[in-house]
Amino acid sequence: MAQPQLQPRDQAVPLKVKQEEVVSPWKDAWRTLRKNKLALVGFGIILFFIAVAVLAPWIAPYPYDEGKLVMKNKPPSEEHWFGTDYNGRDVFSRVIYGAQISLWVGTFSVIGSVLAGTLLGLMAGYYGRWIDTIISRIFDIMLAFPSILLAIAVVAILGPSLQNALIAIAIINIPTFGRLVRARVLSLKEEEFVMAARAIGMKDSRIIMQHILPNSLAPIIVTGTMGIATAIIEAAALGFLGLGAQAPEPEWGKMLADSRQYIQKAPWTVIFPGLSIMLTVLGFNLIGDGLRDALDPRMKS
Amino acid sequence: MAEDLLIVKNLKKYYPITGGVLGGEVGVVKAVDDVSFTVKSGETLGLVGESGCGKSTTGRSLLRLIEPTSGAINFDGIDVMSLSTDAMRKMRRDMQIVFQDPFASLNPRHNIEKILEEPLIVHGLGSSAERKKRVQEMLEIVGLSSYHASRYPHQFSGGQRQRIGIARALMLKPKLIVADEPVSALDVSIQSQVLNLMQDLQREFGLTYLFIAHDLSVVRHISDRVGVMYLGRIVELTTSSQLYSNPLHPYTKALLSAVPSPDPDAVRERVILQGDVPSPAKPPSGCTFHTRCPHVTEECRTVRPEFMDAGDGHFVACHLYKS
Amino acid sequence: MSHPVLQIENLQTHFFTDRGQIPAVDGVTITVQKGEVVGIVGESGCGKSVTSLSVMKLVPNPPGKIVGGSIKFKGEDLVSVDEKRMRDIRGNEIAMIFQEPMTSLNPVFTIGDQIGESVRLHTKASKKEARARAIEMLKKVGIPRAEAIVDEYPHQLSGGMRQRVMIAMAMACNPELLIADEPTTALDVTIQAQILDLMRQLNREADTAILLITHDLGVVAEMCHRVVVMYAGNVIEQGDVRTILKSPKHPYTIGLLNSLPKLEGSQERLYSIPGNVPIPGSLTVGCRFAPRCDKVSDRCRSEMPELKVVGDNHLSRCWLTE
Amino acid sequence: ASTPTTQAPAEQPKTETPAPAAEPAKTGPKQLIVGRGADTKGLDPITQTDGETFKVTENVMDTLIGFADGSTELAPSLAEKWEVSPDGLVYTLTLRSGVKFHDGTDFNAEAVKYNFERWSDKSHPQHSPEGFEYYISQFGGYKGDANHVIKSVEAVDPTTVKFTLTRPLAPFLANLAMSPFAIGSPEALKKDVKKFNEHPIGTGPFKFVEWKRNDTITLEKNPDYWSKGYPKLDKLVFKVIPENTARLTALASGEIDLMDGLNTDDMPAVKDNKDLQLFLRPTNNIGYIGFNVEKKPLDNPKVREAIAYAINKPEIVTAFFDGVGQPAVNPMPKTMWGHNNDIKDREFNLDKAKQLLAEAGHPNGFKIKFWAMPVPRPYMPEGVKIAEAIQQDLKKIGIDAEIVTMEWATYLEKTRLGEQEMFMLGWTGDNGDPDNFLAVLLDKNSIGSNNYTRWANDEASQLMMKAQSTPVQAEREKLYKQVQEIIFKDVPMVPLAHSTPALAGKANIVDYNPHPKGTESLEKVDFK
Amino acid sequence: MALLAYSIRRILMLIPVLVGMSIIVFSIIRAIPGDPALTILGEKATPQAIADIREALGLNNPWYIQYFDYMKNILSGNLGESLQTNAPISDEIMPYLAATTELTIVSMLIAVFIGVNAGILSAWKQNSWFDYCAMLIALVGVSMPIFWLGLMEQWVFAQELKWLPSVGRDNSRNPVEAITHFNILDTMIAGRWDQLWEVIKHLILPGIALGTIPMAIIARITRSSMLEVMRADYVRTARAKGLAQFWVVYKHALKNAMIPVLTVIGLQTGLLLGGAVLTETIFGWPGVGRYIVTAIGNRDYPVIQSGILVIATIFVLINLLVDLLYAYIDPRIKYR
Ligand SMILES: Nc1ncnc2c1ncn2[C@@H]1O[C@H](COP(=O)(O)OP(=O)(O)OP(=O)(O)O)[C@@H](O)[C@H]1O
Ligand SMILES: Nc1ncnc2c1ncn2[C@@H]1O[C@H](COP(=O)(O)OP(=O)(O)OP(=O)(O)O)[C@@H](O)[C@H]1O
Ligand SMILES: [Mg+2]
Ligand SMILES: [Mg+2]
Repeated sequence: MAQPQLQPRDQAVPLKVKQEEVVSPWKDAWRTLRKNKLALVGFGIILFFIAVAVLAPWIAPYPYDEGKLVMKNKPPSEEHWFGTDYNGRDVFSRVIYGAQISLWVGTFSVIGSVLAGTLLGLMAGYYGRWIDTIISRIFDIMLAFPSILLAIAVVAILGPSLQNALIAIAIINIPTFGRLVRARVLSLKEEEFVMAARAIGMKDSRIIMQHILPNSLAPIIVTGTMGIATAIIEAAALGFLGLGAQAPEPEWGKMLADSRQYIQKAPWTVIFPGLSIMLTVLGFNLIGDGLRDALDPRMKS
Repeated sequence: MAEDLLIVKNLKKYYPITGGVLGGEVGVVKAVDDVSFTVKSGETLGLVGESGCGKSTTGRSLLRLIEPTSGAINFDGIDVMSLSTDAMRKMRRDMQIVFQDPFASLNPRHNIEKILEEPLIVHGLGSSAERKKRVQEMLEIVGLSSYHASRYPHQFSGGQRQRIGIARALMLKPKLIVADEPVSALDVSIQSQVLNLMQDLQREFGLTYLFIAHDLSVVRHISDRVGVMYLGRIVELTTSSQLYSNPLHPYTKALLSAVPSPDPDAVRERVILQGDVPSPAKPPSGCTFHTRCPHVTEECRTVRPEFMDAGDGHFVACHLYKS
Repeated sequence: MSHPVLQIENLQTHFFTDRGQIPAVDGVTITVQKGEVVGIVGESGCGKSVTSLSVMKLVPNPPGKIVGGSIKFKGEDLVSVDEKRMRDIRGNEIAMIFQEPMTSLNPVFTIGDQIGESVRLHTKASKKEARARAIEMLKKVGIPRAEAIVDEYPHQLSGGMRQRVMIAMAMACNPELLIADEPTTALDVTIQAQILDLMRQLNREADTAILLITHDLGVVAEMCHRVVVMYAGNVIEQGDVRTILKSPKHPYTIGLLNSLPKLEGSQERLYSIPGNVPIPGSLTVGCRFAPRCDKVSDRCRSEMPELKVVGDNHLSRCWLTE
Repeated sequence: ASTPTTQAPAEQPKTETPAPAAEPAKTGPKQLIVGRGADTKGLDPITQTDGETFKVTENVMDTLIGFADGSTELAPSLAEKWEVSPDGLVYTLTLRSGVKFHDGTDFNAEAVKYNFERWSDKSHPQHSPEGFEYYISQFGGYKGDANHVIKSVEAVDPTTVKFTLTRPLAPFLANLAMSPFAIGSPEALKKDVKKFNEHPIGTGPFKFVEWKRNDTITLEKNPDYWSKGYPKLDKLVFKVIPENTARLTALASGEIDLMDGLNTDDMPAVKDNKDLQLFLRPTNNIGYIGFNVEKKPLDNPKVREAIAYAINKPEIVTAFFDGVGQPAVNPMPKTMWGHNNDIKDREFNLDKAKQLLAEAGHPNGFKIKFWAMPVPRPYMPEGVKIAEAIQQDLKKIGIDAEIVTMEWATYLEKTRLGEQEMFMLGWTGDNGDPDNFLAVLLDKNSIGSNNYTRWANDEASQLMMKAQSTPVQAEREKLYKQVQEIIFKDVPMVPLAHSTPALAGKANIVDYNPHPKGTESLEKVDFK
Repeated sequence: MALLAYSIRRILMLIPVLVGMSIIVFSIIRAIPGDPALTILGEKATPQAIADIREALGLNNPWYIQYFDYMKNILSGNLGESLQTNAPISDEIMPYLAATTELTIVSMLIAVFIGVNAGILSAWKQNSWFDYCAMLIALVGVSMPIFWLGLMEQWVFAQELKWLPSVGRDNSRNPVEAITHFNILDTMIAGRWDQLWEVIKHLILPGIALGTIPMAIIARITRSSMLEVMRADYVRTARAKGLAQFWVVYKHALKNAMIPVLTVIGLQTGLLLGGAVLTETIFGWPGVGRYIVTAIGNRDYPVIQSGILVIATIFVLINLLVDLLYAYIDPRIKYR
């Protein structure tokens, strides 16, 4: 039913011949990210630690839980690059195995907080009213506690162990993500494309899945990355207080705590685990920074 | 083309203002305050007014994207206000909306194909292949190419995005399209492209438009009839030629005279209104325009003028034209 | 016509971004005489704002940089003066108002502070004198209750009022040149009429030259003595307002005028210029308008035309006008 | 008394001694500042069980019978001499005359009677609703309880008190010497028993002056003290500095004069510092690895013995007790009478351990939970680290020990309830009697209180019961040696070490004799 | 007045939060295994004694009865008594609170002063050498495990170099007479300048350890906030007036940029107040964080409850204060 008077429409076809390639927002972000040197350094650090964690059984020269008491607190040497600890164990090997623990706890606690936080945030933000009031109040209450105290309390209930530290960290970080998602949902709800989705008769559930969630993902990813960094520090802090990993697990924070009394006699037992924590956390923070710059809609023209 | 597709009666939308110690409701913003009009099948009804006068609120209330406070909306013989949420969703197949900001109204994370396909999926229309085909066709219809389908909104210019917005509205073959300032964000040369497209589509698909804009020349160009809004109310409603050649309401007159003309020879009487538009949270008593009206009388301050026919379907709400 | 306040000659302001060098302004020539109102029109992104910011030397640097041409203000080339001298000129001899009255005033300082700051900066006025001057200026731009408003914050005012404040601030030091970058675009028509009226009045009373940037040809017709039409970083046509609006020579100007829906016009189809507004820097050879021009020839695609005199006080950049 | 029962589950930063700061010139009154890890909880000693309390109260209040300096030999105190009837049921004490309480009232037999009535009679107006823990445990309960051992306390004349018991109780005199049974002023107690807990009044060498909670407790010289020439000091201050390292830093910089809780790692530094001197408290404790004999496979003595063979005592003691501890063989201090020196300890022998495991039916070992102490104690300074070291060796004989820790109170509660499998704990003696170790730790009647191994050996229990009611020490000694043999053979626990807690003080402190029971009065301490 | 109404409303809104918190604290600590009776009595407790003490402490009542009893006390201004020391918590907590507050304030002052200025300079000289260094340091700062930093500081400055004391608040040979429990104030009131110097020396290491993270965060926030503000139209307006860059930055931009910075400062101050547990542990600082953690170890229910409630109340009050401060800085704030 083409009609001749419709001809002017063709005018809109761009005259540019060179065909522009399809760039999805994610791809676009990835490109920006690749140009960010610091973020790449961050990726480098994290990939390094992941590799170390995965390859630990092959690269660690000694088992992490066996040492000779006679070899107690020996300084770095050819056999023991990072020296030995109070039980005569190889610090280097323990630091290597420690990477497994920190990455595991950091990642999975954040996944937990993100899942729970997103669900609660979505409910609060999208349905509003009393659901919002209840959820927001709970977040307020949780945030009014100093988070480390809350974590200590949770671990105290569950009993000190790595797994429980993970759960505690996941719990205390729920409000962070919940609030983020809620705020995001509230602003997205007012966006015209959500209005447009409603205008074509879309159901709430589909709007949430297709429009709200994908558009909340970027900040969640950024905060999540930074959250891993925080979670690693929190796990180390719990380990430091004796509430996280248990002996002989080579958790970095616990290694610090166990060796702190030897700091003058055997500083290597304190320096290396601490440096490892800092580097890993720095890595995630660098990536987080880079992601924020890459994903921040305000940066886009 | 005589039957009324849309009949709106006494539409009101009040937004609550909260505040005070307990955060309770301390007042209302009368965004739309008792608006009535009809849109005939196949025509374009224009709605003009300055920013904040309630144009968008009116448009969105019609689709119940905003839940109206009160009033009656009859669309194609159906009482829209009484529909359940679910029935309303289905109803929206027949009434669509095009937004002002072509970027904000497209999900930046979906590509064009997905955006255009979505209405069909939502209403369970066609198989996947059929839907893809429809998308291709629709892209051609609005003057884009099928190879655009896989691109994302940020890869388009403003005019192209608005074409996509229009295409999405057309996917369900609606009867009525509410166009909420579809060209305000566009450059002049692009604006004319979109206006032409909309006119072509109307002819092709027999569409009915409610065309919202603040640019009087645009409204004049595209509309059959025009309503002028001021502070939540329609103050004048008539055919576009009548409105421009013989405006009755003092506000319409001022508005028309304020539009700068690119013709250096045009000699027009200038009415420069004093002051600003009052806040819809505290609308003036009586005729809401009385604070700025050059012809204000005592009656204007106290009595709200009726919106009535001054002859020939030329409706006006002003005490000057009491029969 | 002997005292040009401002002479912009072949100005080139480029942005150096990671996507390459963007010639946002690429060969702009404009002259503003004393007391004259010159309009710059053009579609969004054509370089109007960058041109005006270049005059103020306020182009964000990095990434922006004036890479060529000269800007003579009363004979002094602003491109080469130092920052200190520029500070003396800004707000004092050349003042500027911006498009967004909503965001152009600092939300955390009172109106009086902000106007007074300008006064105190360029005169030796005391705080009290500055305040008095601020009130005086507010009254001049038609703000009621000036004595009270002076102590209020920007958010307490409406858009139109804020734009008046901006104008008051700009005029406080009696500048010789006022650059107004789309001063009414964000305002409603009835308010726009008020502001334009005010500006006309100021131009007449203070004999301040105005460089008025807009994309609305109607505003140009009502305000300006002369018009400069820009397209993609270039000036493509320039002349008296009557000449440009009544008998334009450049196909773009012609197209632009034709695509305007007329208030008193018919329901006829509008003319429309095909294609899109180009992204600056996307075309490097030939006439920038060539891809959208309906009178395009091969020459247009390969060679950039010069800005040539085509009539009395009328310049155009098109091969057709040869 | 023993170690403090609660202490922040604190980490203990340890450092070498920082350089000594210039010592403030000592002029005027002689003042001794004692740094310690935690504050006193209350100053009415009968209500308390914790060492931090007795550290202070022993200086303010005297007991009827005392201990000789630095040993658990009994010595006269408020009672100048005593007699026991041959059947061991009547004890007659002759009190010192002319002694006055700090409030000026007289100390006499009535005062003693009053104190015992207050302690033993639940209906006594000054009895505390929270109870007197030590009274119950040392004297078998309150008046009217089946096991209550004191039938009567009589004030025969002002300087004579007669105790009549329901049955012989061998450690009776040693019990009277325990710090909680210090005699307080009846007048002060009657006036305000609550206030007494804040402001104790006794007959001791120092008078109470001031208590700033969690900071300092100040005492001043009692010029009228019955022991002529004492105390030497004019002022005695107890100052709380929770961290061991911090305390040492404070000592080195001259902020305090004496401190307890010296980390073993810091000992060499103290020795090397000529401004400081090291004090070792005679050992009176045992740290042990226990087995919950009710849990499989620990119910099998062979398995327990196998583990005993797999614990490298000498190395652990060297590594963690660093010269201030000695490997333990029996669950009581070597220095105490009754210790069986004939028992030869098992040597560290993994092959033997493996063989025993195989005999017990576990040739490939097993998995087990090993509970490690979360807090440092004198008898177990680094619970978890020691556990880790043991774990390493157990792994070699196929036993996969998972180290479990929890917060201290929970640890105590759960081990008391018998939830543990293999665990570690210890004990510090309250008086100089073997009964206070063997019966407390391993008598079947102590299951549910301090017998955490839940080892119920009838033969051993009978022997202990007999020893408790035999007044003749030589006979008791024999019985206890027999008990130790049974224990050694059946291995309900592996005694790990006896430690000598280390203290540090300024070099010019003289006549300070740390007492094995953990606390002492400082009347004799002086500056050079 | 809108501000007053808003303040009152904010304070009223605190009530459900505080009640919610108290309920949570109450149920949490009772869910923690471990018996306060046992912690009081220790490893030598007899079952009889445990039962007696539980009865005396009212621990045999159901928790909600205990809760109501407790709340009744709180409402009559009584924070309860410590199970461990039997002393009134309201008296006992003051020195701890003062110690923590003093440390927090000092850390925060260091953090704000350095953080804000570094952030401003970084933004001003964006992409300069200074900017890169400052931001790298800040990034390392936020990545620093505070307990490790504290240990390292102690090792280097107290133990190896012996420049500064490693633990405590004052010199106990020369103790500060408590008046307000704020040592700096007390020494000044008493005119003991020698002691003041001691007190300051004791504050340096923990102050830096505690202040590092907020400093880094504040520097980063200030920088990004400044960058955003510097792009704002009104900054361009200010420059168009001929204002020198220094004044543009420190007058026009800073005041606007401070709004998000203020939020962070408030939030961090609150966090420091309660979260100083680690620093206090390392530096033997007799603060409220340690007080509460020790109480958790002792199952000293009243102390845990009241301690956390006090901290949380201060925390919310600080945030309220920050909100009210906005009004001072930003006249646009609508109190809704
Ligand atoms: N969600 C809301 N809550 C409160 N007030 C609102 C809300 N949405 C709109 N308003 C108010 O209702 C009035 C009408 O708004 P509306 O968006 O309909 O105006 P408009 O004519 O479309 O203006 P514009 O030309 O700016 O789009 C305005 O004064 C606005 O402030
Ligand atoms: N900071 C910048 N960085 C990079 N490119 C810039 C920057 N500012 C402006 N440009 C480029 O300069 C071109 C001209 O911009 P300018 O603001 O002068 O347009 P304009 O004519 O004022 O448009 P409008 O009508 O939208 O205000 C734009 O297309 C943009 O790409
Ligand atoms: Mg609108
Ligand atoms: Mg512009």
